[in-house]
Amino acid sequence: MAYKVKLDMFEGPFDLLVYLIENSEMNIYDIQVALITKQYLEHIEKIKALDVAVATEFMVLAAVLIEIKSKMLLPRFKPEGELGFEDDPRAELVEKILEYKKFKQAAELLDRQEEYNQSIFEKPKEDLTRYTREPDEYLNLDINQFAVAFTLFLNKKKRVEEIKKNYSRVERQKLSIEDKIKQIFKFIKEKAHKKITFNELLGEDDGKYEKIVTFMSVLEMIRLRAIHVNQTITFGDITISMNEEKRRGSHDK
Amino acid sequence: MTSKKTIKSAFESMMFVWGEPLDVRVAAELFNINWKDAYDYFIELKEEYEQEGRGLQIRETNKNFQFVTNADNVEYIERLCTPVKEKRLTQQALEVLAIIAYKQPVTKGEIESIRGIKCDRVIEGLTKKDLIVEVGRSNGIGRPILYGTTDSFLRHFGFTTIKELPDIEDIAGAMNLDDLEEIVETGQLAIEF
Amino acid sequence: MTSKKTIKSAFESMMFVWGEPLDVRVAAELFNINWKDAYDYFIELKEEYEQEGRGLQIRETNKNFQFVTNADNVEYIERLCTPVKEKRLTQQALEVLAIIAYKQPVTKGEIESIRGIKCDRVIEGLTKKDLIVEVGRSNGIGRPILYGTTDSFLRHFGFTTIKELPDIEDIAGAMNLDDLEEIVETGQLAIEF
Repeated sequence: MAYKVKLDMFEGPFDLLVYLIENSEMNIYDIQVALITKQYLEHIEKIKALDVAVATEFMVLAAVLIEIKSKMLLPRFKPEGELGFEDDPRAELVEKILEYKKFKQAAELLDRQEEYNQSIFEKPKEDLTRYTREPDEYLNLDINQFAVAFTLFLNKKKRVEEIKKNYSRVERQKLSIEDKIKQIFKFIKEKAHKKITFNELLGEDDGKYEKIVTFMSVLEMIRLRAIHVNQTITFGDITISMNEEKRRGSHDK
Repeated sequence: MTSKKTIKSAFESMMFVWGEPLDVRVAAELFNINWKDAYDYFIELKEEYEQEGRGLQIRETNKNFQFVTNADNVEYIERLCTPVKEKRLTQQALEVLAIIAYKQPVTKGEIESIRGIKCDRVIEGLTKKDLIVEVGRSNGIGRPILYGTTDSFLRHFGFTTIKELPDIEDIAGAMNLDDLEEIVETGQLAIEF
Repeated sequence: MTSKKTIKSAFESMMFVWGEPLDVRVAAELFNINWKDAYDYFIELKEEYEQEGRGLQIRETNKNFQFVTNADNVEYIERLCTPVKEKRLTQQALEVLAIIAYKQPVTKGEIESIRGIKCDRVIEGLTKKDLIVEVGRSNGIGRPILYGTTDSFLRHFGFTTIKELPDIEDIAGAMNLDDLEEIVETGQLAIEF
């Protein structure tokens, strides 16, 4: 359990290293690598006993320490009159420790700030349903959408107009008064010259245009005295019969 | 002995976190003071908020005190709490809007003859949305209503004046034809023929 | 045009009912005023509550404002009730958060190289708490995720903006003083840091 406490204390390899350096009151710029490496490895042994996986994470730094320790044993070249330890094997490590310490201190600052903030309280949102009204409609419009719509419309209109042009030409060819008169004569002949009604002349699918053409044809036939028409009631059906005199006359010719 | 200023400040904090009406006696007990003194402090606070016309007010209910919002501000709170719903115009509405925008002032009859389809509903909808408005009456038979676009229409498109509407030729030019066909094919814009 | 006094009063009411930090831009829009003017009004309100030493204070988090209690009154509030306190962050989490806060945008690799230890779990936890967020991807090999802090982070620690974080060199400087003195004494101070 004591180990567990120790393990929890260190957040990572640098944390442990910083602890060891500070604990032995060493100058960070003059780390006694041999001593620190020994202590560091001892701690890893303890950690390993608890959690091998975690210990592995500490091993990388252990290897670095051992390497530095061995380099320290070699004589170092240091030019006359020059200070500093640019070629000090510890230089890179020191830099990393300082960088880590910086953030460790920033973490402490956040810790204090968090603690202070815990004495400040917010209040929950009020029940807003009593203030809520029907949603406001917010119109999403942009000029591109507008342009697309209008262009589509113009194209569509052009196409519709082309179709209409063709359609009306077909219609005119199909339904001339002359043709209709021929049709009516043929129909009366088929009915053996008996009286027929106007309604019989109309097909079920006839549109307004066909009806008008039929009516116009009948009027034309009256004008030519080819037929007699009779309507007994207003808006009633119209009966149509051939003008026999005219027919005979034409036959006589 | 805690100062009056401290106690009053504490009362404010306490009312705030408590939410429900706070009993003067409970508050007084916490500071070991007479409840009548505590009551006076609450009344002083209440008057301060009142006199300053703050958006927060203190309401007393039978010796219980509670922060509430100033009744004058209900309208603003409602505005804050009212959700906004995004709405898009239908293809039909966009067409009618485009015709009005480009041909204004224009009668319903003219719009219908361009589109070949009735558009009373659409015009009604656009009017409600404050995008178009009646701008007068034509001199034609029956003196039909003339429609035009509104300032709100300009704002929606970020225009300053109606002159900023893109040139019709420009629209056609700026539109990538492939894009258009794609839109039509994927049916992103429904069109009726 | 609504008067400044009316708007400020409305802002107080709105903050109160809203509870959560209220976005200046949202508030400004409701009155159709410039957001910078709205911001000034909020700051004026904040200062009024501060100067009067009220039990209520206004806290800003990145241009969002919210009523909170005065920290000085925590003791009295706790006497009245036991407010639910958020769980404190672990040392690990604070370290990772500190690195992200100061070095953002930063990759997990960079964080791990500073701490010398993996931190996937911690990053996951901080993301879940909405204290950090993915802010993009680095151009480096594998295009690793970049992390940054959120507005929740600011609110949690009581910072107004990320710029309010104390300068890290200052913190480090103040805390390294002992080391420094020693170096000066031993005459080893020959490197710049």
